[in-house]
Order: sequence, then structure tokens, then C-alpha cells
Amino acid sequence: MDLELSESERAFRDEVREWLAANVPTEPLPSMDTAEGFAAHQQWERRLADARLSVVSWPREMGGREASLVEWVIFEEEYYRAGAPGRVSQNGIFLLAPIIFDHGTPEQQQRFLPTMATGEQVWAQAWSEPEAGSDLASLRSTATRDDERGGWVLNGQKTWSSRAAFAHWGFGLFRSDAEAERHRGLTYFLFPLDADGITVRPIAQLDGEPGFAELFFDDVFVPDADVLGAPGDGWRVAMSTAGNERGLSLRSPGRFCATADRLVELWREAPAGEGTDDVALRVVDGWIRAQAYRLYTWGTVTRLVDGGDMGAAGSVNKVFWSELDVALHETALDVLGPDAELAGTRWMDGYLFSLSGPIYAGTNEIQRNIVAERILGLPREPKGGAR
Amino acid sequence: MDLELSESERAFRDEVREWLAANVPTEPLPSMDTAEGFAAHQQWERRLADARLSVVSWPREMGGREASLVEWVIFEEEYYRAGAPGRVSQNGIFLLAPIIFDHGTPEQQQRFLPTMATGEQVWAQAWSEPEAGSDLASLRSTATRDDERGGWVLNGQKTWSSRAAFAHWGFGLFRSDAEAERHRGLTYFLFPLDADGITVRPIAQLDGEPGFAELFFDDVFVPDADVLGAPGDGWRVAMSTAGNERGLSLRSPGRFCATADRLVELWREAPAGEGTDDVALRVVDGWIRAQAYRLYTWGTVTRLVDGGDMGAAGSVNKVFWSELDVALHETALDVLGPDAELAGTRWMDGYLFSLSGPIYAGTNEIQRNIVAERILGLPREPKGGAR
Amino acid sequence: MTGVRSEEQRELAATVRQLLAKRSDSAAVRSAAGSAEGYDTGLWAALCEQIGVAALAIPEEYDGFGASLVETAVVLEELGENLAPNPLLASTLHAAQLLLHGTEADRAELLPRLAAGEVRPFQLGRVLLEPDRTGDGRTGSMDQTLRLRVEREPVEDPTDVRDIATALVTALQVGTMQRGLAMTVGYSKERVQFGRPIGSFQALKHRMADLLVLVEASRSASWGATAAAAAYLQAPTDDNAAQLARLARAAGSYCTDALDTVAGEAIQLHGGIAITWEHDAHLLLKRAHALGQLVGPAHRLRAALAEVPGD
Amino acid sequence: MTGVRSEEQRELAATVRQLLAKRSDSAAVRSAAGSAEGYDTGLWAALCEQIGVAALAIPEEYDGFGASLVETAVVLEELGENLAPNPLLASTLHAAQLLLHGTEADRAELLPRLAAGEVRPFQLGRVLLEPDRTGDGRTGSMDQTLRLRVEREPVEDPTDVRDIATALVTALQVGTMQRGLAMTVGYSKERVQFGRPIGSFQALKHRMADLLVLVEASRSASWGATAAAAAYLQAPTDDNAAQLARLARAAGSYCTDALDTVAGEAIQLHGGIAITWEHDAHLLLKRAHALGQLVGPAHRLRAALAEVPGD
Repeated sequence: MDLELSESERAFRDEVREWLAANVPTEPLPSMDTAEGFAAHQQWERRLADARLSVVSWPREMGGREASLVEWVIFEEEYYRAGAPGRVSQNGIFLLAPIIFDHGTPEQQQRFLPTMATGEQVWAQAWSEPEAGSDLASLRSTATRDDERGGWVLNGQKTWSSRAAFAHWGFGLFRSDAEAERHRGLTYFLFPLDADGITVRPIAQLDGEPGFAELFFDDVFVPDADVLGAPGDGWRVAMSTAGNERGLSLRSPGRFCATADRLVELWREAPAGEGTDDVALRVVDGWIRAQAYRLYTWGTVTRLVDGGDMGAAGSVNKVFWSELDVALHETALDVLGPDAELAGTRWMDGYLFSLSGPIYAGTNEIQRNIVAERILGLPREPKGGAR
Repeated sequence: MDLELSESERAFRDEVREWLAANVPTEPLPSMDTAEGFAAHQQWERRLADARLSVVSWPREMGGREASLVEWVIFEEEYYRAGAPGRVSQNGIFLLAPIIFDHGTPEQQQRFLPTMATGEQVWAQAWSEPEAGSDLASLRSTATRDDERGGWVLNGQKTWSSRAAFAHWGFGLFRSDAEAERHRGLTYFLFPLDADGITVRPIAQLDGEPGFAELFFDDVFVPDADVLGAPGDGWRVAMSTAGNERGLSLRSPGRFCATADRLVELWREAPAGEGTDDVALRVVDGWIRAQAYRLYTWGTVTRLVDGGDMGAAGSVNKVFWSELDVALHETALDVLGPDAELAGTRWMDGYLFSLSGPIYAGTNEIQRNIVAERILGLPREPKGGAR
Repeated sequence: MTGVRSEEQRELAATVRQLLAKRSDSAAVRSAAGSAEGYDTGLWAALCEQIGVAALAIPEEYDGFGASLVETAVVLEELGENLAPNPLLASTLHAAQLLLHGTEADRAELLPRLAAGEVRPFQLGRVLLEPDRTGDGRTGSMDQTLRLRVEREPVEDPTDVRDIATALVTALQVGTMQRGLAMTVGYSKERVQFGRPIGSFQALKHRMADLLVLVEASRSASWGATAAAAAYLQAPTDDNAAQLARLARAAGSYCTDALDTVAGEAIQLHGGIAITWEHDAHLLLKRAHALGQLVGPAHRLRAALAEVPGD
Repeated sequence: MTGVRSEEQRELAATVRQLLAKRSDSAAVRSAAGSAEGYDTGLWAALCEQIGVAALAIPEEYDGFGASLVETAVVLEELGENLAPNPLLASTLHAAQLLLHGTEADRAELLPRLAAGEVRPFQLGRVLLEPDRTGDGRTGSMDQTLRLRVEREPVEDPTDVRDIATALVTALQVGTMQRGLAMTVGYSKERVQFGRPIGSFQALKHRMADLLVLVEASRSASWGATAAAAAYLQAPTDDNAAQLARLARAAGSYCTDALDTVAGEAIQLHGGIAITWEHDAHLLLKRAHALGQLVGPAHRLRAALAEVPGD
């Protein structure tokens, strides 16, 4: 299925498609949650960057090519269709970079963005805390002012820090004003993970590999130059791009269409008897939902191009893609039958990963509250608020 | 499938089965929501009563035969399996009679129960009010004391009163003490529907027939003899049998097993192409769920026979049977294909009726709150409470 | 790009919507469904004369507007939301059938009459749309807003016409589900239980949020399908046929399931009031069921989708 | 009556539960799964010697207890709740196979050894239970608590043995889902977000209430199935075979779907913590999947159910 593209958009698509065909490794890279795989994924980022394909929508001087939003979606579709490696830099590119563009100083932009684009520096996010989870406003890790050294001293603990086992820098919110109310008094910090006082403890995931880590902060000094936005303004800074269209909320449909296509292929190749009846219909249903998601995303992109605003539509996307991803993988496991139980298969790994989709980046329960209140205009709960 | 029955239970089953085989009308009776059908259903109640089968578990002097709980379930299974007519007396028998047995005076028991058993007097329930719905504690219809005449004067409006279009008597709660808090100050009244001041306005249902009515009370006098339980104690009286095992909460599984069996038959007879693939699996799934419900109910019955207590298990039943009933009928419509759209088919009528299952007798949302709080021990909402 | 409607299409939708708001409220819908013709002939005349809805997808050489099926779908979505019985679906399918499989003589004779608003029956599988019933006043169908009759024997529809029908039905379905969601959200904001609007209870909020997700995805799927139908009618190539088959069957399957869910939830979330003849929720429910029958159940569409070559 | 457990059966369950509480906590389960044998040999010895779990369904003439498969199912339910790897399923299926299809010589030789706790592999379809792996320490399976290996070629199971296996697997499934629900409810009472326990949020409460309904219905279906399995093993008549086929396939289909739902919801309701190796939620998830593979996916069981004669 082809949407109507302009001349230049078609040219862009062809370039990307050809480059990927020539460069995507034929064998999957080792898991990026191993030391070896992390290095291999970093090298892959370097190759993308050399072709100016690592951050297509960024300004040229930061390593991009100023691609339009439509081109960005095209890139994402082609990327997943080609079965190219996962992006080890995605926390930085999708979550942090939009904030640095909006709130960072020119010096910070120069210092952090080009090395992010090349994969030289990989960023880990440090949002959650053991007692906070989805509720960022209840963060407890602290930042204490140190006027003498001109900066802040961090203490506390972060968890579910993805990529942190091998990444170079981290970003997160700390409570810099203990007196302020929940949402206020938070400051947004950037810090090298090898700073004095930081301990990284990997957490083994369902698939047995340390995709996440816990971070312990013990009197970690961060200079003022590494504060993003104004002190005490961290919540607003972090939320300003929470619905960012190039981030997680507008999750590129290419990925799910590619998964759906692979599922159809798996089912076609399944021995007779495995891929029949009920499962066949679920395979088709997965494909249908992936297409619906693709069309919906294109609609959103077109609205944005026309000057519209993302609004709460990101929450609709999030609920849709995360549940679709789980369904696609579950169906694949059913097509595979007992073979799915073999450890280390791609579909089983993908399934375990997909389960975190409805949980991270704002649980789907939070997204449903947002949809209900901001789009449908339903009343808030009488007390407490949302989960 | 036969559960292990005792000698006398088997004898009872055989008697019921034979009587029904000989007596159930071969053609369905006209709808009980028409004048003609109402009369026909009343006659059927009379025949059941003559065979002492209308209220098998009641005492002999009231028209029953003191059947055990197990025998009652057997009766219900046989009744539905035989495809016997719907019970026009069910509001009285299932909802009101348990309360009269527990809270009625001997005079009230003598006056109301035998005529209920024979179908001579059919009862309508008058629970809901336009502004109250599921929330009985917010009822607004009033009862004002009239010491001179020795009774009460009712005013207000009730809605969703099933069978009221043709029934003889009604029962419901009225606010007899305006000062008391929500749950308090309600009194349980019985009243003839042809009393001065009562207006009955039928409400056409989805299927176009007046199964429900609105009742308007305009200075309706009710003597003290027709108050059930103590004045002001109506809420407790009504709730005392809300989880009554022979009422709606332990909905007889026979009904759903019979529906599931009819569904299997429908599917077997469907022209090739209609009843295949996905639908076949759903037919089987419906049958499976009906069996699971049957086994669950038998488990509950056995616990009750052993002296256990119904507790919140009635809420589990309610959620299960009401959703099962909708699913069975939806599946049947899919087997029927376009033919289901023909007006007046049994399955379409049953479907429309099934939709009210999750709504009436405490919406399933209320039941889920009860299950969550009373069985799982989850905390109450911080404010307001349950819906 | 199929993701959005053009300025003109948005204007067309607004015009139809205004006309319907003026002439076709709930009482008018009921009275039309119960009338001898089974639809509001005055409304249909206005739609044809003022807006030309029956002429949109008919080429100018046959006195049509020479727009496309996308414009027809824009109108169908509005009609779906309004719930009014309306002959536009049958009329459009008739035109498509003539354009794709008719003789030139038939086209020259019938297309101008269809463009002008003539109503003719059209059979799809076992379902006969717009059966002649003047004077009878009833069809056999429970749903009185679609005007259909179930025939004993099916006709063999050409595959392309059936796929076009599937695509157009999704437009009606999307409109109907928008109505269902709006009705439910509106009710839940007003209805107070246990001292607060029921729309503030989290469990219900989440259910309505899920409905919105369904409606949004359905609309996207439907717009893709109707764009493919328009492209095929303008250039009936093999590629366009395959594209139409894929998108129409995908959208049909998705929208049928979604509308069933929306209609069922609308009934449940309205509570007792939904079960009454006076309330529009039951019109929604019956229409949802009837629409699902026009082009076959969702699982059959999924099976048919698996047969599209080259995918 | 199959609806309840007898006094003796409840005592049996309590005894097993106490033993497991003492000897098989979460750490012990993990260490057993990672051990060379793949299960806790000491625990198995205690279960066999103190309670005689492997002898329950074996007739007294072969040194068994002469109880029934219902008693075995009582134990399996407890083992399912505990998540510990345990050879009882394979051992019982072996005994059933010998009783139904073995030669007298085989029975006389093997049943007493099984009753005493000897562990032997047993293949069901393509899944080999309790494969010999001493010294290897790994099977190919992701789930480390069931000890299975997926073979390239399936064996042709006799229908009755397969139905018995399906019935017994539901006992493990019911136990596992009870664990999942308890784990989730417990967590949601303790976990505070936005200033209150997450278990007080209505949307989550309703989801857990729905899980309870699933667990209750599953248990009822499972008890019916294991009672039918016991009846058939004691008197393998055609009627009992048909009854076993009906109830086992129905329960297998229902419990497989239900456990998938419970395990998936357990992960979602636990949030981030469930995705860690340290938390038992993932053991539950993997076991749910593996159990579903033992007797085939739910939809295959439904299809097989439709083939039972006379129903």
C-alpha cells in the first residue's frame, strides 16, 4: 500500500530504502543488553550517522538533514521494514533531545547533540524511583544546592533505567526544593554515569538480560552547566515535550507493520495444522490492526504538518500500539506452538519485551485517564487524581 | 452429564422430567408482555401449581413441596431443558417471597404466598426511580404517616417496573423519614396496582413490547397491614435477602445450559458456510462457559447445603451468567447471519432481553465492586463509594 | 494522502450535517422509519437537490458531479451519525455496478436518473437494500432505519462491487459509532449516581477511553478503504483492485467488530434507560447489527482478506 | 457431587500446602529449577514418603493407595500454586497409561516403582516431560519450572490418556492462576501511587474482580474434569470416555485462556517490577505459556470438543 507522496518524498524514500538494503547486517546483532552487543549497536549508529540517517529530522549542524515530519515517518517505516537493528540511542534521541532543543542552552546543544547523533555517547533515562513508579510527582531523590562549587549534590535512587548498564550519560528529575509541593521543586539534571558517587546495578529482565539498571546516587556533584532548564522548573521542562510527536507517543507505525508482515510470513510457512483456523483469523486481525494504526498515524502526521497540534492524541496512539504489539507477539507464539517455548527465539523475546509496552512511558491506565478527561471531557475523579 | 444424585433426588428429577414432557406446550406461548400472553402465562402457572411444581421449595401449606436446595436446582435444570414457558410470577417468587418468609407476619404470609404460588396474583417490582437507578439509597418517592387511617400515603414515581403493565400487586421502597440519612428512613411497602392514585404507564422496550412500566403515585393510601418489616427498616429488609440463594444471584444454570444446547443445535443445522470456522469455536466456547457456570453453581449449592453461606459469591454468579447470556445470544445471531435481522425471531428477542442482564438487579459494575471489596479485600474508593 | 479530509470535503460534511440537524432529529428519524416509504422523501430530495449527494461519484458525462466515492463516503459518515434511513448507499452501489459492469446503453439510461435521486433496490448477497415497499410499510427487518429485506437466495456479487460496498458500509459504521460514543459520553456526564456524575467513575472512564481508541482507528481504516474504492472506480486496474480488496476487507472487519463493541457498551453504560423504545441507543444497536450483515460477518471478511493475492 | 472437596481432600490439600510452605519458598523454587536435576529431589522424596503423592491414583494391588485421580488433582493444584518444578504430572500420566494400555507384566513391574516415587520421562504430543537431564542442567525450554523438552516428532497419544492429561493440567493451571491473583491483589494493596494504594482505583479493582470470576469458573470446570478423569480410570466405559472428553476439553480450553489472562494481567497490574527476574510474576507468565503447550492451544481443544460423539 502506498500513500501519495510528493516527488521529493519519494526520492528520500528511495535513498533510504537503497541504503538500508545495502547496509543492514544480514545477521541480527547480538543483544544490546550485553557488552558485545552494545558495542555493535554503537557501531551501527556510527554508520547511520555517516549516511546522515541517524537523526534525519535534526538540523544539519547537529548531524541531521532537516527532514520533514512526513519524511521522518517514511524513514521509520523503511527502517523497520528493512529489519534494521534496534536503536541503542533511542532514549537520547526520542526522550532527551527534544528537551535539549527546546530548553537547552546553545552550549548544551553543541556539547550533547552531535555526540548523541553519532552514537558516541549513549544516554540512559532515570525517571522512576522504587516508591514512585508512574507517579513522577512523588519523586524523593534529592538535589542539594552547593554554592561553593557552583552546582548541586544528588542523592537517592532511580530504577528501571533502561540502557544504563552500558550507557555513558543519564538524565532525570531530582527534588531540589523539599518544601515545594509535589509537582514543584523538581530540577532536570544531566550527569555522566561514571561520576563519583554513582553506582549502577543491572536488573535482570524477564528475558534474563540486564536491559534496565538501578542507579544509586551518593553525594554526586553536578555543575550548573549540566542543569537543563531553570532549577525548580524540571517538571514543566520534562512535560513540555511529553506529547512530542517524534517521541514515544507517535510511535512509528513501520515497526508494527513490519512485525505484522513477519507474522503473516510465519503463519504462511507454518506446518499444516499449526497455522489454521482460529489462529489464522488472529493473524489477519493483527495485520488489520497494524494497518489501522498506520493510517491513523499518517492522519495525525498530516494534521501536524497542517499546523495542528498533537494534543492528547498521543495517548490514543500509546494505548493502541502497545496493545497491538502484545497481540501480534501472542499470536506469533500461538502459530509457533510448542516451539515458542524454546528459549531465545526472536518471537518469545519480542513478546516479553512487548509486555512492558503498556507499562512504560506512562502506563496505559494513565493514558486512558488522559483520553477520558482531555479528549472526551469526562470529569476528573473527585479526589486524588489519575493512575 | 450427570452429577451424582441420591435415590430420592433422582426420583424427583424423573417426576419433573415426565410431567414437563407431558405438559409443556408444543407451541411457545404469546409474549407475556401482551394481554393475551399474560393470561396464557397465568394459566400455565396454575397448571404448574396443580402439580405442586410452581414453588417446589416452599412449605406444603403455601403450595410447595419442601424440596431441598439440590432438588430446586434440579427442577430449574429440567424446566429450562424442557423449554418450558417463562415464569410470569418470577418477580414475586424470586424477589419478594424470600422477604415475606423472613420478615412478613403470619397474616401476610397467608394472604400473599398461596395466591402467588398459583399465579392468581402476579407481582411487579418497583425498585428504580428516574433519578436513582442503581443507587437505591437515593430514592426520593415518599411515604407520609397517616395516623388517622392507620397507614401511609405514597407519592412519587417508580420506573423499570417489570411486568407492571398487567400485574396485580407491586412492592418497593419509599422514603418514610425525610430527615434520616440515605440508607435509613426507607420503608418496604406492598400495594395493589389498581389502588386509587396509582397510574401505570407502560414503557416500550427494545423489542417493542411493554415489559416495563412507570408507576406514578399520587396520594396512594397503604394500610399498616401492607408494610413489610418495621417502618424505617426497609433498606435492611430488602438487603437481607439480596444475596438470597434462590433468587437472582444464584441464577439457575439450567437456563444457560439449555440455551447453550439450543445454540449447538442451531449451529449443527446451519447451512454449510454459515456455521463454520470462527463461529464454530465461539459456539463451543459458549457451551463450555455454560458448563463451567453449572459446575460453579453446583459447588455453591453444595457449600450451602453443608451450612455455608452465600456471601459475595452471588456477585460472582451475577457477572458470570449475565455476560454468558449475552455471549450465547450474540453467537446465535452470528450463526443465523442475515436471518437474525428478521423481526421477532426467538434469538433476536432473547438477545435484546439478555442485554438487560448486566444492568438490572445491581449492575455488573456494582457487582465488581462487591467482588473486589468483599472477596478480594481491596480498599474502598477514598470517597463516594461504589457504582 | 488518505490521512485527512480536504477543505472541500470538510465543507461538504458540514453542509450535510447542518441539513440533517435541521431536518432530521430523533423524532424525524422515527417518523421516517415508520412511514410508508420507509425514509424521509423530503430530506432525500433536499440532499439530492441542494447538495447533489446521489451525483457525487457519477461522472459528468452522465449528469453527475464527477467527484469521487470519497465524497460519497463523507456524506455516508454523516448519515451514519444521524441514524436516518437513507437510500444513498443503494444508489451509489447501483452506480458503481453500472460503471464497472453495465453496458453503455444501461449507463446512459440509468446513471442520469440515479444522479437525480431516483431510488432503486439493490441486492448484496442475501440482503436487498431499498426494497419496493410503498403501500406495505414494513420490511421483515428488525432494524427499521436501513430498509433492507433478507432474501432466501443470495446473488453472486462481482468481487469489486462487494469490496466497494464493504468500504462504503464502513463509512456508515464509523458515523454510527461516533454517534454511539457521543451519546454515551454525554449521558455519563449528566447522569448522577452515588452523588457524582457516572462519567467520573474511573472504571467507566477507561471503558469510554477504549471506545474512543476504537473509533479513531476505525475512522482511519475506513478513510483508507474509501480512498482505495475511489481510486479503483476511477481506474479499475488489478493493482487498484488488490489494494481495494485489502483495505476494504480490513476496514470492514475492523469496523464491524468496533461498532458491535461501541453499541454494546452504549447500552451497558446507559443502564436501564437504553432498553427503552424512546431512547436512541436501541436504534444504534439494531443498526449496528444490520450493518454487520450487509457485507458479511467480520470473521468472513478476515478470511476473505487472507485470500487477496500478493499479500 | 463434584462441586466440592471432601473433608479428606481438604486435609490432603492442607498437608501438601504446609509442606510446600516450609520447604519450597520462592528462593527454593528458583534454586530447584536451576539445579542439575531440575527439581527439588528432597521435596519430592518428602511428598512421596510423607504423603504418598505418587501412589494416590495407583491401585493397592500395585502398592498404591487406591485413592483416585481427584486426590492427585488436589495435590497438583497445590503444586501449581507453589510454582515448584515437580515430577507428579509425568508420574501420574505414566501410571494412567499403564493402567489403561499396559500389559500386566509392565504394570506389575513399573507401577510399584512409580508409586514409590521413581521419576520417568513421559511424552505428550511433541512435549517430553521430565526429560533425562542429570548432568546437563538445561532443557531447551524457557520455562524452567515444568521441565519439558520440545521434540521434533510428536507421539500419537491414546485419546483417553490425552484427555486425562488435559484434565490434570487444568489442576496445575488453576493453582497457578490462584497464585497469580493472590500475588496481584497483595501487591495492589501495598503499592501506593498518587497517594493511595493502587488497589483502591476502581478501574483496577474491576479488572481484578473479573480475574476472580475467571478463577472461580476455572476451578469449577477443572474439578468437573478431574472427577470425570477419576471415574474413567476406575471404569473405562464408552460413556465415561465421552464424559471425560467433554469435560476435560472444555476445562482445558477454558483454563488455558483464563490462565493466559490472569498471567498477562498480573504482569500489567504489577507494572515495572513484574518485568524483573527477581519477581515471581515472570515465573507465572512463563509457566502459563508452557502449560498451554502441554495439551495444545485452547482453540484446538474447542475444535476437539466439537467432535465428541453424542453431544
